Amino acid sequence: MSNYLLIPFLPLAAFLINILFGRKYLKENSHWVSILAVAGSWIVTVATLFDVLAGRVINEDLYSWIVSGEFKVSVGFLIDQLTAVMLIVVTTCSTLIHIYSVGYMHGDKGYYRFFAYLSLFTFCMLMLVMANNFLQLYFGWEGVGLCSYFLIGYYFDKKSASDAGKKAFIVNRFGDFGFGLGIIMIFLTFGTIYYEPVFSQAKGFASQTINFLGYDVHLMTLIALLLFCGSIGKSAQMPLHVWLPDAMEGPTPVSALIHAATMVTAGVFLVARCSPIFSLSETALMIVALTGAITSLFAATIGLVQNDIKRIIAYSTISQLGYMFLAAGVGAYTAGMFHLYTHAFFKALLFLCAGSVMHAMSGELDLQKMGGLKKYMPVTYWTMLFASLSIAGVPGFAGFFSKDEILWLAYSGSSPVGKFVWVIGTVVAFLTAFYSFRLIFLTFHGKFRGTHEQEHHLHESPKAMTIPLVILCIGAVASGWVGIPHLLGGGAHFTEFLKPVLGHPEAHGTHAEEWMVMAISIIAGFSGIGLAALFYLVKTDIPVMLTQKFNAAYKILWNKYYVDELYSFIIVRPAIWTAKNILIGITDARIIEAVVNGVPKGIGEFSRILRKVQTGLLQHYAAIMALGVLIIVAMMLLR
Amino acid sequence: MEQTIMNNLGFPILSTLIFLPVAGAALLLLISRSNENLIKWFSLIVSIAAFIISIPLFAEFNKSTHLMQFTEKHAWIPSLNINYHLGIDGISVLFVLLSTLITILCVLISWNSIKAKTKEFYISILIMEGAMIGVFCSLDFMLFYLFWEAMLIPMYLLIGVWGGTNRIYAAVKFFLFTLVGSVLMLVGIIVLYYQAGGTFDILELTTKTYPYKLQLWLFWAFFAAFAVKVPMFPVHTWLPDAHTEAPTAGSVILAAVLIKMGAYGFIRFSLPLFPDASKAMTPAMLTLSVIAIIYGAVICLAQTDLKRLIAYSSVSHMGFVTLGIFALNLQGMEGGILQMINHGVVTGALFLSVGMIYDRTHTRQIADYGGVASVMPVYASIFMVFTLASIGLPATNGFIGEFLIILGGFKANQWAGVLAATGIIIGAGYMLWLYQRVFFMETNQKVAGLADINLREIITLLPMIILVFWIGVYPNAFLGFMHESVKHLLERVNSGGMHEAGIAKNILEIIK
Amino acid sequence: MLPELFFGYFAAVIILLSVIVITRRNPVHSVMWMLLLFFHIAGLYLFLNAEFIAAIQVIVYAGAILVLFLFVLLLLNLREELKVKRFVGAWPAGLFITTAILVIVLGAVKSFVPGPAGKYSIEFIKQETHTKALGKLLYTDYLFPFEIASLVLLVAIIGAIVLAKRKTRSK
Amino acid sequence: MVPLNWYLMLSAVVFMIGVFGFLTRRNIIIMFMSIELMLNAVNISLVAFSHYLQDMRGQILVIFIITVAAAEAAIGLAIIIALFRNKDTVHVDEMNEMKG
Repeated sequence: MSNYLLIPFLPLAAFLINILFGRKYLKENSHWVSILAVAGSWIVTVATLFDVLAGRVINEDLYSWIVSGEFKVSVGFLIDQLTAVMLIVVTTCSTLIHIYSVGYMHGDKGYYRFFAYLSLFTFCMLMLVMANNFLQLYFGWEGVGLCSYFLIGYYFDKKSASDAGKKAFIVNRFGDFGFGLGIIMIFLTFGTIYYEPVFSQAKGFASQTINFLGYDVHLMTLIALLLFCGSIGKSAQMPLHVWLPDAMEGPTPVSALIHAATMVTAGVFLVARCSPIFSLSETALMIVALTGAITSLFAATIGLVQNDIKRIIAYSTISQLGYMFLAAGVGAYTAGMFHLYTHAFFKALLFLCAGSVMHAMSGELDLQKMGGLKKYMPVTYWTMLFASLSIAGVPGFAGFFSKDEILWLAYSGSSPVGKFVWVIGTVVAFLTAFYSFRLIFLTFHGKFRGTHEQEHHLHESPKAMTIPLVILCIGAVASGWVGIPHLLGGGAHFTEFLKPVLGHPEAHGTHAEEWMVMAISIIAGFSGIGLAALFYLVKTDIPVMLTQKFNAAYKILWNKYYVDELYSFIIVRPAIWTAKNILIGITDARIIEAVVNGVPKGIGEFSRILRKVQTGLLQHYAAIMALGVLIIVAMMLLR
Repeated sequence: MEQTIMNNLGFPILSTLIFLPVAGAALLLLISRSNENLIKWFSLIVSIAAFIISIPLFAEFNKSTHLMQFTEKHAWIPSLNINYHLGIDGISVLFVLLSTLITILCVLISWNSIKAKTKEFYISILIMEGAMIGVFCSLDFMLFYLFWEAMLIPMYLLIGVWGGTNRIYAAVKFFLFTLVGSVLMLVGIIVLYYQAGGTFDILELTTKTYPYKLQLWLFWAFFAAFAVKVPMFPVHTWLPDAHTEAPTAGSVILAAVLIKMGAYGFIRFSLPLFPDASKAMTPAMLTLSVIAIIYGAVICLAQTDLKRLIAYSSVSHMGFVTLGIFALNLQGMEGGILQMINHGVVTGALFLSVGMIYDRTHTRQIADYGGVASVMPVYASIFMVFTLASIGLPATNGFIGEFLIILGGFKANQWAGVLAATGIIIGAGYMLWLYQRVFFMETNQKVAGLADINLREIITLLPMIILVFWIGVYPNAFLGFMHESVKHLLERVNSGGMHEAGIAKNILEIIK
Repeated sequence: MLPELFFGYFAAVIILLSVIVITRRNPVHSVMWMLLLFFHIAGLYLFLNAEFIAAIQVIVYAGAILVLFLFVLLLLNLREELKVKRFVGAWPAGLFITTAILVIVLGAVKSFVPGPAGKYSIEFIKQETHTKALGKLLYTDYLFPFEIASLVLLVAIIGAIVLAKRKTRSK
Repeated sequence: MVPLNWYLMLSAVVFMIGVFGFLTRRNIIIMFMSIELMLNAVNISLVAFSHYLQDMRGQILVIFIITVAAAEAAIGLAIIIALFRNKDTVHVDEMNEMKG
């Protein structure tokens, strides 16, 4: 039963083959290697899933990675229910997006490179979710970050793309800084960084406090929050969300795979994986919940006014990720994972549809230049519509079940901020429905607003692209059906499946309340859709009027709350300024170099005086020598 | 007197390693200077032969002991009790291997770029190799000092003769900085000689105890020599100049081996000779290390010169090394030693890579580049590997070293660990920015049409790529050498004081 | 009385000739006077029972070295030499220093006490002959320095040739 | 019997005359001769010592001194020729290449 090793290593092999031989030999055929590898992974994953369903959990070490005294860590794999869910999500999305890319990236000069990176990403992501210790998790964590960097900056000759890639990497580094320290704290606390012993011992430290940098803090809170730093970075939560919208510079399949379905959800996965630690700290959970809630609201509001089709979806992703953290923060890890799982399908689908639209529009991203595409690209339209219905939480679609479960558990759970985040969550559900349908209406309905040339060029995308759309669409509609709550007569299988790993919070509410929460969220969703229809289908002058009336608010939203500018002002520019003016200009040049050059200069001055003695005349030297002899002889004799 | 494990390979391997290159240099003298190809091939063969001879060190090394191995001992100046005493342990063995490897690469990288005084150049490189290996193998202080100073001369010539425009200034600065430091060390060595009753034997000296006051004085005397070499924060300014002006091979040797000697000196001499002083000075050393890490990293953000940027990044990375060493715990120390190897590999490789493109464009200004990835895809990929290793991405060697160092540093002092970790963030910043400015964006006119790197250049870089991943994926192959020696060293340092044996079962015990 | 007179003659002539040698305007004259001086020194050696030394004094110094000096003088232009100043401006200072040292040394010589005598008494040398005694010693105990001396001469020959050779410009 | 001190005094006087000549003459060849004079002064005292102490070592030393003097004369004169060729002068006060 070690064929699970194929899951990560098939994509790795594909990466190596493509990067070594792709440029010269494979060229236009590179995708075969990658697709076969990822599909192979998917097949093994499905087989593994059945094993896990049958109750077989794998936890083995492959080989010893680092040994230094007490610090021992291996490359090892843990496949339990949580991992199985992630594996399914990752390999399914990855396979479909690989296939989609064949159509989307057709004719690109870096074709082999693109598939190599995608495979490498898949490998890293799989290593991340399959790790059985924190350091290997960290390996996968950084690895996916690297692939994200490569793929965002895929069009590296564009400055904005390479800027965005760099930004993503560095912003993530800020999060990883905390994550790394968290791992160190775990090691110093437990003496090991394997999940199993750490989680089983965690309870024993529940009430410990330690001195951290001079402050006495609750140990588990500290560890949980340090780990959460990593999640904030990777899952683009406030205040480290700035990289994700820029990451849309990458090719659209990348946005779908990395920046929607898989990598960005790693943060949620981390919190879920470490739930035994998080559960021991009410403070940490509260911070997770509030961060998630605030981020989701914040991103949703920005999403309302943007015009770039991909950026809207990106803000929607941030917002939905906030939702997942919100769930984790109120203790509903299973609900968070459920949302992660359904979100992967509908959000990937949204991105791929956007990619399809871009493909038709020759790379145009501005919503204001689209419109009426429905008749040109029906497959894209219908699939995107279903994805939007799903994200808006329309009953029956996948998004509805996961969102509803989150809201219900937030409302009914024991978290002190539960009710508050429930309110925010409901508002966000409304906003989400609004901006999602704003996008649909502006893109597919009404009249075409682009140039004549663009209109002439409009067409449905090739089969390689539409087939994955359809498959994902099925997922976006039906993936939620595995988690239909008991209230609606379902079996909540998803929750049951994950219960052994994540547990499940007690809901303290009546059926009536549950109905009420569900009704409110449905109303929020429908009113969002309705309002969008009103604004963008019926009375199209309202948005313009509102923009003028609330110009200040609009400006703030349009400029994304000026967070980028703020960071540039307080971090980037001061750092470079300090380097230039203080470190090079003053410390190095004026202080250290002054001493360094000053000493020889002083010696030089002294010798300039002294060298006057050297006349260069032979007889002067001889005379001085004779004088010396005279003095010595005289001293010896007259002593 | 400590016992050692005699060399049982049938031939004096360490002496061979030291004197083979020197003999090669002597034979080079006989080759006509017009026959450049013969000179190059001969140097290449000599350096490869030295590397092959050094392989038994890797294969036959006994990892289960901290004792000196492959030792040779002959009386040299009996009247002063100076011996020709060589040997290596788990701390030095990797550096010997690194030195022999780096020399091959230096010969290869200089193949076409050194056009004037070819013969003298290769003679310098080979003599350099012998002296470097000598430093790592010496077990007698006088012998050590001899090699230590002998190393200076070829390096001085490499910078001063084959360097860039401002080479004389850089060479003199390099020479004076290091000389001032090592002269103080010489005084320290002589004081030790008298204090210990007339012996220069390092193994013997490290088993004795010295009065605390004396330890403090000697610690600072040795510090002067080693800190300059490392280079630690306030005495680092020679490094950017030397690196910038040196020819590629010079930069590579400087980065890969020469500046390791400082850190090696701390481990081999300062810690075991002056354990109490070292422990007392730990806060100062950690502070200087952290300053070096952050200072070196931040200053990189403002560099406009490729080589200068990498030079300053060396300051930052070597800050990690000294941090690891003075964390005085197993993880920190092993991380520190591994990071020395890593830095040698990565920074060496970066200088090799920069040298390759410099040969094509003859400019070091970052602003003159841009879009190189479109023109030289293979080169860009390889450079990316080293960039990633430099910023410590997992699965590359940089990660293993930095992680262990931060772990050890954090254990020793939380602030040190946390601040050092910020260095990694800034490190990602300047390296990726550098990469972006050189390789990404629109192709600069000055680099348009450059030929991608050729087979010789790929072969030059290949060992480094292999090492980057080998250490990154299976570091135990290298960490395994160190365990016993480091453990023994830490026992020596911590004997009497805090004991290392129960390494942090629980952080609470340590902190409270 | 006779030995003292004999010594007195040689000493007086040697000092006088020395002064003459260093004061001549024409170097050729100096060399000539020096020749005479060397003969007198050789005479003094004979007086000290050192025939072999006396012989090489005449052969090497007078015969070889001074001839070399003459050769060199012939290569140089000496016309002007006769018209310019002989001494540097500060010659009184030189005179002062040398006289002062001389006075002190002469004062010190009085208190000189010779050490114990060795085995090479006059009788011994008479029996052995001077040259043989010297040669035995030179080729046994002092063989190594002797060989080094030969090396020094070799180096001197090469050095002299290299230094005096006119630089031929290649091409 | 002539006392040893007389020889020593003679030697000292000749030596000092040599020193005087070396210090004050401008012509480098005369300076060279002054050096020969000094060497001879030393030789006188060495031979005298050898005689009075009945020890051959003094004379051995004289032989070496003569050897070195010959070598020195050869090299020195060669230098003079080279110098004259380059500087066209034999006057030392006209050469101050080593002026600091």
